[in-house]
Amino acid sequence: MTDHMQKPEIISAEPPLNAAEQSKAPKVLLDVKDLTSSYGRIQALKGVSLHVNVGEIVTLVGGNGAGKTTLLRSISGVQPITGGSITFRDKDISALPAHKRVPNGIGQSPEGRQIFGPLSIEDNLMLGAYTRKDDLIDYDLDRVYKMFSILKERRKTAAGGLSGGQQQMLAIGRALMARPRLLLLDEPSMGLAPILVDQILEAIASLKEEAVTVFLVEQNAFAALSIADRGYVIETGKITASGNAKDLMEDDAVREAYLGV
Amino acid sequence: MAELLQFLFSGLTVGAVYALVALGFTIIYNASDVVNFAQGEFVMLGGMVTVFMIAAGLPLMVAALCAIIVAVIIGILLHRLAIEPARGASHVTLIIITIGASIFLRGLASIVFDKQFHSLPAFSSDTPIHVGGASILPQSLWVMGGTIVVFMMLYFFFERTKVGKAVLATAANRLAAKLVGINTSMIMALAFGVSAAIGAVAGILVTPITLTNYEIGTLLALKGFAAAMLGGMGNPFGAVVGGLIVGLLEAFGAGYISSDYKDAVGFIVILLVLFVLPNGLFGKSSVDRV
Amino acid sequence: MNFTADKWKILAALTVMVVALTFVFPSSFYYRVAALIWISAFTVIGLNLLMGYAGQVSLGHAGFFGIGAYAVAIGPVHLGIPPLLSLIIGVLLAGALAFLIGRPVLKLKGHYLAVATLGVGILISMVINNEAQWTGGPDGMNVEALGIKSLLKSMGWKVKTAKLWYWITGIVMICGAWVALNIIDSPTGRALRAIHDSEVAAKVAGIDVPNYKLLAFVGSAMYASIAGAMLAFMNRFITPDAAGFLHSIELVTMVVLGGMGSILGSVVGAAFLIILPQVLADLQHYEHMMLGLIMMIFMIFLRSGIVPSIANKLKGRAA
Amino acid sequence: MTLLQVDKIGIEFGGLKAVDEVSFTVDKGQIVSIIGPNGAGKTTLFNLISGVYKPSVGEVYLNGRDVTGLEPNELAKYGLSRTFQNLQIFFRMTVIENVMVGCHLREKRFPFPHLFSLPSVERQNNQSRAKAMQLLERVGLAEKADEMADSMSYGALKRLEIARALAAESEIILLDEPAAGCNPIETEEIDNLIHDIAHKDGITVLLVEHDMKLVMKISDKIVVLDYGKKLVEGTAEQVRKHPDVIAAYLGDHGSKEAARAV
Amino acid sequence: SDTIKIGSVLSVTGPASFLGDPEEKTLKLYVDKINAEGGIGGKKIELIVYDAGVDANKARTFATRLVEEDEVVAVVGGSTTGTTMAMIPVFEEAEVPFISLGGAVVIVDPVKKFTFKTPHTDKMACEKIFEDMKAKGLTKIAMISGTGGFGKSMRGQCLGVKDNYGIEVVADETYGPKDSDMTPQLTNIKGAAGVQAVLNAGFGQGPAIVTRNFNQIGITVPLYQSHGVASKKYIELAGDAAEGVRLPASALLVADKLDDSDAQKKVVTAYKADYEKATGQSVSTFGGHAYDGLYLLVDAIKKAGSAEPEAIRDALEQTKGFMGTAGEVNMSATDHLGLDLTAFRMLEIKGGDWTLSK
Ligand SMILES: Nc1ncnc2c1ncn2[C@@H]1O[C@H](COP(=O)(O)OP(=O)(O)OP(=O)(O)O)[C@@H](O)[C@H]1O
Ligand SMILES: Nc1ncnc2c1ncn2[C@@H]1O[C@H](COP(=O)(O)OP(=O)(O)OP(=O)(O)O)[C@@H](O)[C@H]1O
Ligand SMILES: [Mg+2]
Ligand SMILES: [Mg+2]
Repeated sequence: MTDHMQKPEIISAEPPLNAAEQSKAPKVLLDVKDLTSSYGRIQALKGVSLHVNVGEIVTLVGGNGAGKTTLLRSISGVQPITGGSITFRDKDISALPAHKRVPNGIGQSPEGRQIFGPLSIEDNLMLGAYTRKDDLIDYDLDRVYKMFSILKERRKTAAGGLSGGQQQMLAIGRALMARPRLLLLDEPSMGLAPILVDQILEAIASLKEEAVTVFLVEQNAFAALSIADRGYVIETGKITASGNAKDLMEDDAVREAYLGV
Repeated sequence: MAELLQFLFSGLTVGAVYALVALGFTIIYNASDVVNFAQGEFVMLGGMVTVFMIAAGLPLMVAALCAIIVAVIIGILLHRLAIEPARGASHVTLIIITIGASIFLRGLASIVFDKQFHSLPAFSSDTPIHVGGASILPQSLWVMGGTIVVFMMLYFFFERTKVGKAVLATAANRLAAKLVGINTSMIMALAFGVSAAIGAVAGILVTPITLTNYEIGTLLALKGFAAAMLGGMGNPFGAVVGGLIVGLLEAFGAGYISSDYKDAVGFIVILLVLFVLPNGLFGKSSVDRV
Repeated sequence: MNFTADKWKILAALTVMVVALTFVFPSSFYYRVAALIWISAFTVIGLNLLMGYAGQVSLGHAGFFGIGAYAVAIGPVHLGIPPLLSLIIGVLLAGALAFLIGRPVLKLKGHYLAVATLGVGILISMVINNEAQWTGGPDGMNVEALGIKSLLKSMGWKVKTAKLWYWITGIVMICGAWVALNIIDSPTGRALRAIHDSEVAAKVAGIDVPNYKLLAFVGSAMYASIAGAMLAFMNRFITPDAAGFLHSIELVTMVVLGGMGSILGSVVGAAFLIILPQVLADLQHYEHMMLGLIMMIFMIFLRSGIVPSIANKLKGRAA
Repeated sequence: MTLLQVDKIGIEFGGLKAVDEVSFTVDKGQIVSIIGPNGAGKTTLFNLISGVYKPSVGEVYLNGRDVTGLEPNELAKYGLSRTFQNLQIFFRMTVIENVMVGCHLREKRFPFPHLFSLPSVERQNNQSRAKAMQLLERVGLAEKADEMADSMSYGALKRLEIARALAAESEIILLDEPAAGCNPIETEEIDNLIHDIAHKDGITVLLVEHDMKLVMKISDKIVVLDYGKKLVEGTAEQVRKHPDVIAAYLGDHGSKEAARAV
Repeated sequence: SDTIKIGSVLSVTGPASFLGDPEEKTLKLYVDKINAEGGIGGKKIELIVYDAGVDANKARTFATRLVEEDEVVAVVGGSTTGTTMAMIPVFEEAEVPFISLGGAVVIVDPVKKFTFKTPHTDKMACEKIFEDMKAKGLTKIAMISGTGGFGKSMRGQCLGVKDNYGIEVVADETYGPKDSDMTPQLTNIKGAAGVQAVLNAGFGQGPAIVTRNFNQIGITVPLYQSHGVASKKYIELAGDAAEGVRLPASALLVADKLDDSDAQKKVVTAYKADYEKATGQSVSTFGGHAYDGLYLLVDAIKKAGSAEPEAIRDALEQTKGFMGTAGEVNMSATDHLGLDLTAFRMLEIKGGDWTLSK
């Protein structure tokens, strides 16, 4: 699988970064300010601020219940926010309904996979490209199939029958089918065999040189940080540390709490 | 022999009626897993509006068109004003809302129209076609034709179109549907609109045979629902087969067993089938892994 | 969730209501309407064990209601069985029938279960409609008195029929609520509620899922049949629509309106659908429109049922 | 002595041999891990052993008793319990009630007293509640005991399932990816928990997990599946060095992880 | 009080709404009329109508409400036998005169002190039809009846009296109140040996569909409908198929065709005109029954010179020579209906209209 990951392929809807954009970089793609969100009376996000620059890979680490999923859901617009703002490509999208954020370029592979069980695997992937009109869809389908050959073998069968890990692959593939500018990944390696964890992380890393920006939630914090440019640490709904990925990996507190080494 | 043939014709006629009504259930169901108890009222509206438009002097086809439009508008309103506001409510809640809607629409019809029975002129001719000692009304053929057309359109919609898939996706996983950019509430509105249209078409086609009044919907919906479940909910082909089977069972039940218990025959068979095939004749068994 | 505390609160509330109302009711018409509410509430409490706890819908419970009602009608008239004995026989019949069909029917899920129970209910009402020589057919039949009134009279105690049945149905309803409330916080109750959420997990926990579903089904059928008998005795006359499909729908609507799994909700839901038509009756032709409208509005704004929704709102305020 | 014996068990789904004549045994008190690529058949194997699916071939023996194709609740009686890869939580219940359901088989189940909440029921509830509370403390959810289960995060729910499975006081417990969605630290905790389950409570553990560090560290035996077939069976040492296993499953990341374990 | 409160519980909606609907319209129409003309002895009538559908239990509740809350002095209506039977005990206990519009004979047989009724009984309809058949020498007949209250009751009555007329029923089929195709049943009738005539007991849309199917599968023997077919609507719905159908009905349907000597002519033509003008719908005998009920009551109150329930009841029982749409009513302590067979006319449908068959 690694072989075909080598040759760079355009998967962002935007033209490859040209000099002009390079010079403008780092341009802020996503900017979250004092975001708060709650479930009934439980406040899950207590004023989260962070930003993601164009072309970056940013990783978010945090323990169970810290609010990672809630944050990602808020960015995609499927989780109501109670305060703060979300700015994407210099537009405030806080009030934009979820389905309008996708064509804007926000794609997500959600926690717990959330595949369309009764539909065939191929339908699942094609629905990933639901908002797209361009003619590269088949091409992208093909490359997702290349990335996860099992999905191709089973493409006519109902996705609900897939194994946990296979469903995880499908969820990631479906997110890629949207050709997002910003790809939100909620624990993409969950339930994947070790050998695939490498490949997924490689794949994510390689998205970088294809101008896809990635915001990554990963329990496999060590591996995640090692491919990331920057990282944030979230604890009970607040950002408690942030910085250059390398530095975070050095930071004792972080190693102590999340890397376990 | 002639008897058997006559029973067959009767069964097919009634069955086609049920099938047409059953088809109306599939779209809303496929978009939301909700059984729309107001479906019968769409059928009623199709018939009643046409009747009164004709009374107002419009030609049949124009009147029919108006009826379909009226039904669609009401369908979409029903979604906008009653289903959409209850977004995120459980299925039972939504189902009760549709029950409320059906009571409301019946009441409305009894005021806007009247409580009497009405008929429509047969589309082509009234003179029965005789075959082998049995006879069938041309209108029955219209109903069967309509059933086939609606079926093929639905089949194409779900199997071949992107929006069709989006409808299925919305029912399968609302959250994921939003995450891939599907405007789920648009999809639901569409589902209600189309269901209403199908219902209205059914109403228009069957009225010359079944006659119509403001309350006709309840029973048709009941039979249509049973038929849809027999065939496998959400599956247009199942809806058609289910409808025809129920119709035939009633006809042969009345002919050979007892006209008192002909409806019983239908339900007994439905029960027996479900005991063997818990998802109906053609329903997909849902694979949810644990 | 502190069930025992809730339990006594609810039972107290119901008892106070039943007693207090008698002080404000001006005429036996009110007693009759209230009695009808208690009867429906009792049915709905039973149905809630099945729908609200175990999560199994039934669109056929009016059928069991009808069995109870016609048992006490047919027993004395055609078979010379004393009313009270007929009642017991009727309840056992309903239970037995539920037991027999329950196993295969409850294997079904969701809407398929709905249509199967619907079919069962319709078959029952069809028999009642057609076997006129026993049931009087669609025009219904008279029911012999239970005899309590005359008993009291002989004890020199005259009561109006409406009042008498107000008390009987009220007390029976409270007992029904008590039992239902007992179940919810017992191993049985947890088993039923577990089935509602995940059958496979329930099985793995050692719960015999088919048996517990059957238990709830039979239990709720018996509730319904007792209620049917009470209605027949109170009206001294019964028609098949008591067993009809529309009545089944009405019962399910009461469950959901009041609140799935909420016993207090069962009473509220019943009261809602029985009082409303009386209130709207003055609107004449707009009655049904309004009924439908109000149902929709309540479901939209109190979507988890009247009682649970309001309870949540209050909790929300409390915190 | 062997507690669980799986003998040439298999099942197909539309021609696809999800599990293909797999055999192995688990001794009392052991921790045995099943690993293998995604779709290798691990969860299906669990489903076969725990009665969720009926095997088309082969037998399962528990304590020497043939339990092939029994319903899960039957198996529960014979002392088998499990957790699920795809969470199966009772969302309409509180956290502690979820665990109390796990106590079902240890409770007095005859419904009659429940109808009239005879004193015995009260006692019963208190017992179960107390037991459930202990278990919640063990998995670190004690303070969430009275919250509704649907308000828990994914990782918390994973641990809730373990507590519920433990409540059955079964002889053997099947854990399907208990550490999924846990960060290394949380995985440590799970690691210790499983260790205690096996070595303190003496409950036999059958484990499916992709976290090699965890697996290699605590497994007495490892069975590797691939395409529904048993690829290798052996100790952590043997397995992690096995070229086929590395090629099919571990990759270098996995190997590294595995190496860190020992 | 300065008004006379009259109550009514009707099946305005539901499967029997084609009874309750015209009944309600009629009551409202004439109460307004009477009040406009100054009411009864200066007192205005206050009409209270409740809709119970066909739900007997609901009807009983409304009956209680009329007695307890509205304290009416008399009640007209109860559209169906079922709702009527459920209400009778309430009114008997409260001693409020009750004029039912239900069809079956059980309502007034045995006679109950406070219960009266205006429509011909289904028994009478059977007798009228069998008379006609006998006269035409038709002895072997087939019956097809609705399974609704009306059809089932009438079927029972007809089977009860058939022997008095030497009628033999060689085929006996039924259909559901809402069925939309009766060809199977009719096919069986067609197949039955020696059928000389077919009798359809039922009301609502059923008879119209029976008539259509009857003609569709080409049965040639005479078709008799019951008095349940009681308005032009039937002819409209059944279309050409209705040609030649015979049925017993009140003079109302043929008001304009009665010869002027006919004692009923005046009342029926007047009512027909009023009703059709007010509602724009073709007149039905059901509405007529309500008319009769209301005016029986009004007469009784006038005669009694008091609006006391007891007095009204006694006056009602005294009713003699009252000319209503259903015929001349002569009540007695033993007869709370007061109609005889002469009130029934045998009609035949010719040229899409009713005609008196001689
Ligand atoms: N549906 C819900 N209702 C109420 N509270 C919720 C709900 N979902 C999550 N929470 C709470 O919000 C907080 C954040 O949950 P979230 O799922 O975002 O955590 P997370 O960082 O994704 O955890 P994990 O790593 O386990 O996935 C937790 O305390 C959780 O209990
Ligand atoms: N109910 C089912 N319907 C169809 N296919 C199924 C079903 N259950 C399992 N399969 C197939 O059997 C194979 C094994 O699935 P299983 O879930 O056991 O894999 P696994 O080893 O648990 O994988 P993972 O590590 O991703 O959880 C997969 O290819 C899956 O698609
Ligand atoms: Mg999460
Ligand atoms: Mg698995």
